[in-house]
Amino acid sequence: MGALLTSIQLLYGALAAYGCGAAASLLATRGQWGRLGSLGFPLCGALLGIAASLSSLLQGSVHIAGAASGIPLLDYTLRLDPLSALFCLALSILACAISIYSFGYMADLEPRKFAILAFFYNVLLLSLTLVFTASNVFFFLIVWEVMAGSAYCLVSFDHHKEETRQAGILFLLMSHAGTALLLVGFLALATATGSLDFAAFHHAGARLPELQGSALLLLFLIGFGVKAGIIPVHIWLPAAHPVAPSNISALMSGILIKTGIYGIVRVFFDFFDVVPVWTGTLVLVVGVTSALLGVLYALMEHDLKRLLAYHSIENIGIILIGLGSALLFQAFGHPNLAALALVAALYHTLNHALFKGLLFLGAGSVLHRAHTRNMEEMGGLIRCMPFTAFAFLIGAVAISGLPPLNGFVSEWLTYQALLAGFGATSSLVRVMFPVTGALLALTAALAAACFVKAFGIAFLALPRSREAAEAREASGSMRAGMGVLVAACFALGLGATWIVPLFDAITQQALGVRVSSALITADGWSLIAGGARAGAVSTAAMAAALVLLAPIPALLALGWRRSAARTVGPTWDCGLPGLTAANEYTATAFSKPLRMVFSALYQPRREIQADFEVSPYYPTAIRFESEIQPTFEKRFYDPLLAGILRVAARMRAIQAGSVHAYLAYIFVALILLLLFGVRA
Amino acid sequence: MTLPDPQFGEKLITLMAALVLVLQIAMAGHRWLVTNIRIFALQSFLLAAIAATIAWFNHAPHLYLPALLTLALKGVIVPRLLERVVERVGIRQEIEPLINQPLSALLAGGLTLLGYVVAESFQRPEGSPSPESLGRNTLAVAISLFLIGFFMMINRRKAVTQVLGLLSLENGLFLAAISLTYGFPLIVDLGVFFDVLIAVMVLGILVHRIREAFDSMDVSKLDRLRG
Amino acid sequence: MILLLLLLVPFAAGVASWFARRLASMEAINLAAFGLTAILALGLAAQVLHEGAVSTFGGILYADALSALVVGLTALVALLSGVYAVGYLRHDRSSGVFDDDPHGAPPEAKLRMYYALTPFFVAAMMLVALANNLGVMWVAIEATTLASVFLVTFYGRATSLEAAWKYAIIGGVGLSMALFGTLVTYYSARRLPGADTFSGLNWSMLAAHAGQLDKTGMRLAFILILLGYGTKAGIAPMHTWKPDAYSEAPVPSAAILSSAMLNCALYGLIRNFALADRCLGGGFAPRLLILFGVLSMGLSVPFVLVQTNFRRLLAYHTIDHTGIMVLALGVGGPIGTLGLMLHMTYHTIAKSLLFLCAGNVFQHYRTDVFHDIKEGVIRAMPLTGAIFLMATLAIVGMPPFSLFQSEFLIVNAAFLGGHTLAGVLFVLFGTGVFAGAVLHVGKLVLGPSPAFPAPAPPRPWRNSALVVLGAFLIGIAFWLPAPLLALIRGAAQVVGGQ
Amino acid sequence: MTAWLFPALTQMALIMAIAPLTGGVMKTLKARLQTRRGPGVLQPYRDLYKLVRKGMVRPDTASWLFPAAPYVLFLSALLAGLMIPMVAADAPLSLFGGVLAVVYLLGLGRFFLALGGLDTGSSFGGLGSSREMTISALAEPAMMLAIFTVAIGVGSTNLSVVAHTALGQSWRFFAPSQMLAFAALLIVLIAETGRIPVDNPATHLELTMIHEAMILEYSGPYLALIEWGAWIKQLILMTLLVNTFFPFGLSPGWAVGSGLLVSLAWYLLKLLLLSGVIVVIETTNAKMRLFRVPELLSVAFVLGALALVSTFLFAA
Repeated sequence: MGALLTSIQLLYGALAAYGCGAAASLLATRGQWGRLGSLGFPLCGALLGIAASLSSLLQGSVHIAGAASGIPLLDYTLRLDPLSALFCLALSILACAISIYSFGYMADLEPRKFAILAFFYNVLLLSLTLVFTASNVFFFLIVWEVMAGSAYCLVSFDHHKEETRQAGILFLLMSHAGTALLLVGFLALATATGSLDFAAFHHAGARLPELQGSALLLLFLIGFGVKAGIIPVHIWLPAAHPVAPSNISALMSGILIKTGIYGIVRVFFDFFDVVPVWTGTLVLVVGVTSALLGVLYALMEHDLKRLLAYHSIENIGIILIGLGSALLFQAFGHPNLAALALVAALYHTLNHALFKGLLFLGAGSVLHRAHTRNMEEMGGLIRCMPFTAFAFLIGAVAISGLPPLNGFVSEWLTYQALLAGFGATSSLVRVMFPVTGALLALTAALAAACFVKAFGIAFLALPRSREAAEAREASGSMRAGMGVLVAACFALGLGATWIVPLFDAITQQALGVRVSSALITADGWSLIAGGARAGAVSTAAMAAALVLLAPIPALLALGWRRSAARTVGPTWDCGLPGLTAANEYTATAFSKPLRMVFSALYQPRREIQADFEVSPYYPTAIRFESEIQPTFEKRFYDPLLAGILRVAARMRAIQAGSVHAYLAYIFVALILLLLFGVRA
Repeated sequence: MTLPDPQFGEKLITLMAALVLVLQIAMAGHRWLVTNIRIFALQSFLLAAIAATIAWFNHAPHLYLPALLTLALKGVIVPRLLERVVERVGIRQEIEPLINQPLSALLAGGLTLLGYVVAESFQRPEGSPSPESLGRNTLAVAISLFLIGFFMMINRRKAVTQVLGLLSLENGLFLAAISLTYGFPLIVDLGVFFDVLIAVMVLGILVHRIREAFDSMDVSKLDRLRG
Repeated sequence: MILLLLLLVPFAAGVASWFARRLASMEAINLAAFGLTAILALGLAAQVLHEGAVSTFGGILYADALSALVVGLTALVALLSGVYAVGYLRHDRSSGVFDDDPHGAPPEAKLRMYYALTPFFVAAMMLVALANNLGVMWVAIEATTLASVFLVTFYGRATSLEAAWKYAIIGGVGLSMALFGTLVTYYSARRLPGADTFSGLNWSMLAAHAGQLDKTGMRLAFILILLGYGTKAGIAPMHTWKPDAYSEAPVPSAAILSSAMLNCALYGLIRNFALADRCLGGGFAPRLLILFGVLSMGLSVPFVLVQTNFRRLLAYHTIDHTGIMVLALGVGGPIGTLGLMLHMTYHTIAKSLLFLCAGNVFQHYRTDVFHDIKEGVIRAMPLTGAIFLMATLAIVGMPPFSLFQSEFLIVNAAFLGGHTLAGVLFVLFGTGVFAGAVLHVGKLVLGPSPAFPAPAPPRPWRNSALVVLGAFLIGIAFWLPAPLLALIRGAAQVVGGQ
Repeated sequence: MTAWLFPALTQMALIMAIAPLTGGVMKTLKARLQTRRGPGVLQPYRDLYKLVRKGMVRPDTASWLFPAAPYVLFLSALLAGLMIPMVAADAPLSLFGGVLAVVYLLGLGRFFLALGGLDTGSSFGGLGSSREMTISALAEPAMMLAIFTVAIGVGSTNLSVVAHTALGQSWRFFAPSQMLAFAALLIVLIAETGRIPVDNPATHLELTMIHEAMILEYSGPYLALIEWGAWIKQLILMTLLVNTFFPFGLSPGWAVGSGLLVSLAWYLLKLLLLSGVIVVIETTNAKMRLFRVPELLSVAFVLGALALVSTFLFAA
């Protein structure tokens, strides 16, 4: 494919396809063809995007193209280099699956709403692709904001709900605040280099004075961190992702937050050569915090989509752990280790895009059929929606980092990087690596617990509501969409040794080293880290071994005596008549032990109210209420907002309506200027 | 006819300018509406006189027209209009200004000082009788007039007195115009006068309407539009 | 010749519709006049692009790229708000807004007042842009005030009287400062050849010999001009009349006030600044401008954040953007001035569009207070709602809309010019204004469907104006026509003096 | 091919054979310490035989996950067992994955078992799953710290490498870091294998069960698989402990001969000692309340952290 067309041409094709999709969706109100086009075009675009990014990654080539607006400084420059290509790849695979999924998901929308949704969906895809490929401050900021804007329109899609409107506004405001920081940072760089072109920024950070450089790094970290949803600037994420239509949530959680990661990588590894130690440390700390707090908050959720949203924060944290270590290795002069860490981070970026997309699509199917996001009203879905359940299970296994799926590979790489960190860095920093590793392990285990809860409560046992009982399996295209991602999860899990070489071009570009040869054993079956006597792992071999060993338990369980009676009986219900959904363990109950253990963080509030007739020991009805305190919102953001509004309200006294006062302002201004202006 | 002596003319003008300034301060201090209006009329007469003097002594015949216009407009017509409004309203005395007399007189003094400070910054002119020399002496007065008029507008509550302040402030402008540059090019002068006339009419109508709407002329009552 | 026609056509229209008998003929006269003006403006632009600056009557009227740009924008706004006004006032009349007039004046009288004053207003603005003589320019700007005072009092409410009074008094003081400034400019130009002739106050002449002007005089002059025309443009702290006037005037007039007349005031400021800067050099005038620009931006933030009334919200937006443009003028340099001109163009379109949208909302719900409107406007009025949201995002500098381009250029220029603090504050205040605007308008436009949906009456006149402006807004976001760009760059060069 | 096929098969056989035995031995030792006769060390085999031949009752609320869970548990445990050095320093499948793979494979089994517990719809299943996941999650960081300590000492997470290095420098156990790590891992072992004071494998008292509650609905062959899987897991963890910290007796390679038998003998001896230690702990402690368990695990975490710090504090 790359031979026939250059990757940039393919990229143009993809962009054009998205554009056509947007155009077509405006016609979607007029009958079926519009609908077909408005989702078919992005599908083609996604396929082209895959081709483009793959060819660029394999050739490790850099393509630059651009157009100039008539206005000086305002140019539209595109650059497809390996780093951009990787993110485009993630985007394109996801977009491919989501477009297929959307055929079924959006089928029963009324024409007008369909048109709006499809239009902004295409615009979002277009802007995302451009965000990853724009290579000029002006152009980048434009597509960056277009992305935010279209995402805002998509989040506010069901804007008759107050919750949705709030979430949309919150997202837009925080995102714009982040952009403001970016603007300042970029312009500072531009002033230093005298150009707005990213190409000119390459390693420009090194030439800045120490203090200014650090300030810029901080600006960029926060600015991009808002989009990535790092703690403590994450609060928009769990608000916005759940309320968006599920295919959009998948896109947002899968790839939109990755634009933040892209920005951080671009700035820290491309614009800045070697960053000071404190930066890497900060990134590492932020990563650990986000990972741990993210999963802890996820555990307390019983809104399925919010739970997934919090897991996005967790995974962003894991990615940042990789990036932080890479930065530290750079600072301590170990490019090879830095490459390892970078590969780990980027691999996890790719993985998270896939399995989080998968999970959101699964949640979407559930929401679509069972009409609820509240896990306490689901249950038993595995019977009526078997495929959705299977897909969700795969996603859950993958995101919990369990072998042999893709989540395990990237977490393993991250562990290897952290392990190497102890030896490679100096005094105090070195302790952070193992501790980070331990906390990462805790995070992973908690994630597993969380997804046992999510899958177990939502899909297993008895249905907890009528909708859940009557839910139907998702339509064919929705299943197909999920199927694509299931396949991708397997591919990236089992085919790890074929994926890792893809990152060579990136590490070459960012750090000047290629590590895949060092990471893959000669026979091409296992990944190894840290030379000959290193830890090795081979997901493919594991999978093979599991299959090979399968007959043993099978023989034990079934082969022994076929005649052994296998009956189906009621579950043990302590002798009470009949087991009902009311007997089941709820999501809240499931997470209770952890709520107790981490009560210092959650500060849970519970309220039990029992009404009884005879004696309190025989209650007729019990109302139990338990909620945890959203610490950041309560402790930081609410006071901040209140403060700003208070000040603003005070300042309105300026405009109190007295014409005398108004004249006095002018008078004072005049006198001051006369006194200081004329004599000056 | 004999050539008039510019030096004498300059002295004369400076004297009259000083008088104008005194009148302005008096107006700032005085509380009776009608008296204020009369003072304003007197001031305008003096300005017309100054204009005529300059025209005569400095061979600037095109200044006669502005002089006449001022005489007619600010000396006669406008005061008439205002007095009629005041009579219709039926209030003769300004209620307590925002800043009491002694203080406002003091401030007026201060503003005069500021006027001189500003005028000081202009370098000493070379060559005796010329717009420059005349300018240096009268510019200070003009600026002071301007500032004091401005101050009046802030200090007084009545709509009419605000108009009056605006007008006296424009008197300062006029003084500067005729003494600094012997006035604008003629058409501009005409335009300015035309505008002033319209402005006075517009403000007059507004005052009238306000009195009807709020049955008072106290502009400090106009504070419904906030924030 | 075009120059003269540009003045005469609207003026004549004003006179004609004053004496016109029937309402229909007034509307017709207005529309025809504004249409003709627009064509003339295009002609002027073409001429200026073709043969550079043109002037007539020995340089009384003079038009270079800057004038042509301002004239063009004024004509555009005049035409579209004129079209809008037809629908707007008819709706007012049919819904009996004029019936409860304190003086019992018949509706026709009011409408005649509108249709007569608006053309005069436009004519005055044309004169501002075309006058070469700074004194004449001042006269014209004063004339715009006088013509628009009674547009503010149009509805005759007590509040509109209050607004008009503040407008007139503050404007009067400001303009007398400007006149003083012009006077001192004239004084500082006394040594120039031909200073005592009529052309002694011609901008082109002064600009040519800016170096020989009296420095002290120009300094004093610029201070007075800045405060004077600044008052007219609504630079903080002289901005106080703006929200009142904008929220009381009938919406079409408010649209003109907030876009075209702002341009005229800035035009006056720009012309004088060019003189002062070329004469004084150094950082004196630019620093003042930057100071006031940042002050205006900062001052508008709290009022935008906690605003209850959407027409006042728009007014504070205008103050913010005035600040931006003044800052751009102060930052200067080829980039800064280019940004200024682009911003003036974009802002004119977006802001007038916003006012027209606000007008539709106001007439539909009969209130301009946010929390009185419980439902999502976009449900009741899809077109208006959508455009309102879009224009709001545009005005707060959200890409892809083109105000982002100009603001980007301006901030960039600020950074390049070493005014880093100003640039950072620009971004900070910009974010604040963004927050306020999006918060309020987002809540206004989006929301639940009306409780009992009433089919909104068709608004052919009003919506056509909306659609045209909206199309403009989207169009220029992606493609700025070459001639327009050339004109804008020409205007920027006029300021820069290349 | 045969190069790793023989070791793999041998080790697989050994694991499957020894795992129940360890369980039986511990039961017996415990009984003796409590001056009971106890069921005898071969009881687990009898149980397995009995269970496998029994029919099974499957709850009507359960889905396909319920039967799937035992397989996954057993398989993952078995595979993990092939990745650790047992009698020879070279683990048969050491290239398939190191200690991390082992930990995560056990995690995989736990994940599915917990789902199986939830699948029954009984509140016991949910209770068991919830507690199991909680405790294992809290045990994780301590385990990882201890592993890191070992791995840092060696510079690899590959267990064979670890074992070889350990063989090279015997008595390194007396390095404080190693002792602390050992202690931490011991606590983790107790928590992970659900023994007193964390959980009581013998109880069926509803409110105190953890592991048993989770598998309450399993019967017949499935129960057999689960029990066997659990024993294998226990064996794996114990083997990790003994072979990492007391490597003596490990034969370097799989050269067939008496060497292997000797090292097997060594291995069994070490296992016996370790089970003795565990049993002593079990009998001398009382089961603690669920919400006291985190404190115990935090102790383990602190131990792990100390171990880590001491690696470079006391590094020569």
